[in-house]
Amino acid sequence: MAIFNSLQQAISESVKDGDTLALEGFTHLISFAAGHEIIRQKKRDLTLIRMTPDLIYDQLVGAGCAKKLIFSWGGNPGVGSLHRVRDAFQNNYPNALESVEHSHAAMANAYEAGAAGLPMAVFRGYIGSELTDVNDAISSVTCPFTGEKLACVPAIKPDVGIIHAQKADRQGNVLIEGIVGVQKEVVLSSKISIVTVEEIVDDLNTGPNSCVLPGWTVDQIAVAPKGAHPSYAHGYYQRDNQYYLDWDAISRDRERFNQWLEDEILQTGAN
Amino acid sequence: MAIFNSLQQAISESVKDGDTLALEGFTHLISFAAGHEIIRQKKRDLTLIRMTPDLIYDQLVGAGCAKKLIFSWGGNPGVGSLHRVRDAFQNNYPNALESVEHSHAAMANAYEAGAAGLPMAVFRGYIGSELTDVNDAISSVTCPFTGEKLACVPAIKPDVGIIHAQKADRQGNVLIEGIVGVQKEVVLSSKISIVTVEEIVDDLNTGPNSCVLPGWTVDQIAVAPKGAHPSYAHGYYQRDNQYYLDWDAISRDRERFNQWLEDEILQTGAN
Amino acid sequence: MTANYTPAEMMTVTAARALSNNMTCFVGIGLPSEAANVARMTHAPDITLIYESGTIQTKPEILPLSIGDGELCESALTTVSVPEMFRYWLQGGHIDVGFLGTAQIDKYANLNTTVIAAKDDSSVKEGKTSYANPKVRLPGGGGAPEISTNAKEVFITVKHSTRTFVEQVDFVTTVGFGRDGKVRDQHPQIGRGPTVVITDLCILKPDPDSKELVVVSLHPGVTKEQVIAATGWPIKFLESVTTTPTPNAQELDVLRTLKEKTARAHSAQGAV
Amino acid sequence: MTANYTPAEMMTVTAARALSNNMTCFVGIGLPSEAANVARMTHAPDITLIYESGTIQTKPEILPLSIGDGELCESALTTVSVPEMFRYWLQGGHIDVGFLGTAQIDKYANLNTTVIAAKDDSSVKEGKTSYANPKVRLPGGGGAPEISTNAKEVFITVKHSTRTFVEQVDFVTTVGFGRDGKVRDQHPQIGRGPTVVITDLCILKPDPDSKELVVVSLHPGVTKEQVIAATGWPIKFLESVTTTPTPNAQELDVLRTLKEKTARAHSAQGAV
Repeated sequence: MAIFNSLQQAISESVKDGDTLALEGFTHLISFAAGHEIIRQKKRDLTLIRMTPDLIYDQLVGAGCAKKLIFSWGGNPGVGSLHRVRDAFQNNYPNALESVEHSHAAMANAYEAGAAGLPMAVFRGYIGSELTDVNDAISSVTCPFTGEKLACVPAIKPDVGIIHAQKADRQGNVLIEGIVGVQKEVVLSSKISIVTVEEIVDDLNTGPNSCVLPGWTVDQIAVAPKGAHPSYAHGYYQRDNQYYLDWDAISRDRERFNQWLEDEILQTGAN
Repeated sequence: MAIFNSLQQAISESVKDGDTLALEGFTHLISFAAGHEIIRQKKRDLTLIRMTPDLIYDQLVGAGCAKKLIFSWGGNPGVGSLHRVRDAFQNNYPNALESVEHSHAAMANAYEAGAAGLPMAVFRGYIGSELTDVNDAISSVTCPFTGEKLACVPAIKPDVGIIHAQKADRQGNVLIEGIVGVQKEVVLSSKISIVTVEEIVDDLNTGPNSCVLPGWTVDQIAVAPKGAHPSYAHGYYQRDNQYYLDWDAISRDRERFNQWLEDEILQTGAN
Repeated sequence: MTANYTPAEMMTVTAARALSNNMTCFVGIGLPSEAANVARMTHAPDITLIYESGTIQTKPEILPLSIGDGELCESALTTVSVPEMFRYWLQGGHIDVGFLGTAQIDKYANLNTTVIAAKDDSSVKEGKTSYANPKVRLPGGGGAPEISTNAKEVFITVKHSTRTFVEQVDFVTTVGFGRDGKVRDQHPQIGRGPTVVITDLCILKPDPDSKELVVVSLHPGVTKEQVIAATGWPIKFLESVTTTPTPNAQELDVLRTLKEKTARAHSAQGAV
Repeated sequence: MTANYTPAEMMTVTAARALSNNMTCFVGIGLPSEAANVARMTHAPDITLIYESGTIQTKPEILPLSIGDGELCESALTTVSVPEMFRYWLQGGHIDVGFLGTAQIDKYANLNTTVIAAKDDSSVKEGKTSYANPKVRLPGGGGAPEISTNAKEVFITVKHSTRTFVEQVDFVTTVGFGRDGKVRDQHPQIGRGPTVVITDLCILKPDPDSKELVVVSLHPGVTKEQVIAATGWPIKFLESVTTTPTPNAQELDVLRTLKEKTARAHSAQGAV
């Protein structure tokens, strides 16, 4: 059953050095506030899973939290590269970073399989792609009825799954609305789940088939207004494009990045 | 792209003798009007797929439309047996009826796999169940990562999939609300799909993540008010329990059934 | 102080008491649904009830006739598709208790809801299935085969008679512990299986080693002889067999009110 | 009568014209998204645009910066989860055209969005991949590897230069016809693959037999020599090579208005 906690408490009680973490949000509802708190608490040796490692993972990698990245598209959307991630890959700065690279279809299916309690995901994928040459986790199974060889990847089952959502009610039931990505799957497949929300409400006030996570599927709920900034929250606020543009220059330069880290993260408190 | 048609036209243009049909609706939104029109048009040798063959398939089987039944729970919910189905199984009346019997999990996964364009569904199922002794379609695959043996059944891909829904807009986009069952999967996995609806509206007027089928996934739309009667349509009408109770006596007796068929179906017109 | 109650009421209330407030329960239709809702309306107001139609955290005011009644959806926190229900919620490991009824149960708690064999069917005696030419064709497995393996544990409630309690079920639709009691040992990924069976006469639990069902508690006024007479195999009793506590007035009131409201609602709907 | 237009505008409008009104198009971000929305705003008002973020039948007024902009969801008929998008909608066979951009493309229309190899990397010359120590690390495959096989056909739009048009891509992220042009022959379940490539210089299509990309149409004013100079392999031209029709005034107006509105909206959001 969900515990309501401060973001600081939620992270410190749930995330351990060496854990496998998934912070999701497919361009929408990205858990920036939670990511920043992980940086602030100096978590180390994390394996970070995310379909689209964008600024949030660039920041976590740059701050030295990660030892490994599992991903399918890495970039600053509409802007360019992830300079901190690249610096880690190419120059081991601030530390070496392993990577496991997939396609979106593979990761979406792997999250789905994790939520479905299966050990692996089966899909029609990777045909002709050389990603199979550089990722040992890609295997295959053969359909016993048709003989077709299908791609197969391990299910994703993070130690801790973190998402941001619009709102929770007082029983800890969570509503996610708009682009829902793989958020439901992350919560259902993770050993421990943390949900940050814009607000707590009396009534989710939603339709019968909306994307709702019951309170007993969530371990920790923390209120984090604007917790997805600079990404956006459907119905609450828009994306802060200037932040994404500015990030390019900040992240290109180790000193500027470290100054940003000090000023904007380490010297600030959690929500 | 969806064609708006009369139910009579929709069935006559889409359903051929010998086809494999799925009429779905998991206790809710059962396509009775469409089933009755199939009886009226004297379609024959159909393979009928349905998780819960209840009154609608009892009627189709009793009327001689079916040669085979693929199912996972057959009964008159809260009342008892399907007497017409039993008469076909045991006494070949009005004709012999083959059967393929699954569990709900198997069929739900098989519909999901059909919608997902896969040849088979993989799930953790049938462990210790003797259904595997009597159903040749149940196979297994082994997870290449864990060695776990998982159940595997062929994907369901009907020739014609038929569902009933609350409403469509003038572009043929369909809203299903409440207990949505496997209706989306049926439409997406079928070669031809027919949707009957309570009404056509200007605007579906629904949330961003509701269960909506775009018009281009549907082949035929027919307006059939109370088209799910005696089952129910969330937001429109409740289940007619008396009909289910009365069915027991009607269906127990061949003559009473044939009289019912004549009076209530053959001598009545389509909507 | 003991209220007056029927054996059926004793069964339902005892089954209700097996559930606790913090559980997530996947509810079968009929007796399990009755018991689960009595639990929710008495000692377990926050219990999470899930039905295979996709309704999650449902709080019906009347008992559903079918697994997918409108009442279940209208009173639910949310309703998901049936594939999602079986994949994410059941197979995904979110169900504490699968609560099942059955037509036949055997000493290893295997359940049969498929076919009742003709008496002279020798295949049954060989521990095989009789499927093609049954005496009675039952509705089939529905959700039970995977509820029984993918829920963390399984509760069963069924009326006690030699017709239902047989040494070997005619067909294993849904595995308890298998025909030899050992099936779960080979499948570490699945749940513990049946942990309690509640009848109108007694409570049974599987022996920790052999997995054979043994009587652990007799309902008040029920004798061992009655249970022996109603069971199709030489039934064992726990040495320290207890007496099941009687229903209290609140439980009986809730159960009776629920059944009255249900009957009224269903006949009203029928009259439309 | 010819309007004034840039090569980039010529490319976008030509790419837009490749789409028709009754298509279902899975849209990649950037150039494909620009072209697809110009198509929707001109000759193909009913085209169904789908983005991998789960937005179905979306009609944005401004161009999305990312695959999951709010505008896409707000203007969509419905939005599904990302697993459902890849399973039911793409793999399920509901996509007529996958519309992709790329960083590198080779003569068999294989696409590379993973790594650019260092010049002295001999593994590339052996037709192998250089992955561990790239000159440039690109964003990765995203949705493209399965869009390319699960859509019924694939359109590609990319600027023409020797940097992008290489004889062999440094890494096959997304298969066109494979390193030997024959990969699709062995996979009857997948789509036809790339059927057209639209650049700022010309239109290319795969030869029906060899699958090698050949120029079928030159944009007005573009010479064969220009294309040869911008292509990293000895490019072939169809004997009957045509001249691409010029953009009309409406198309240019729509494209320019769309880009202006987009720039205004994005800088306004940035200023919040």
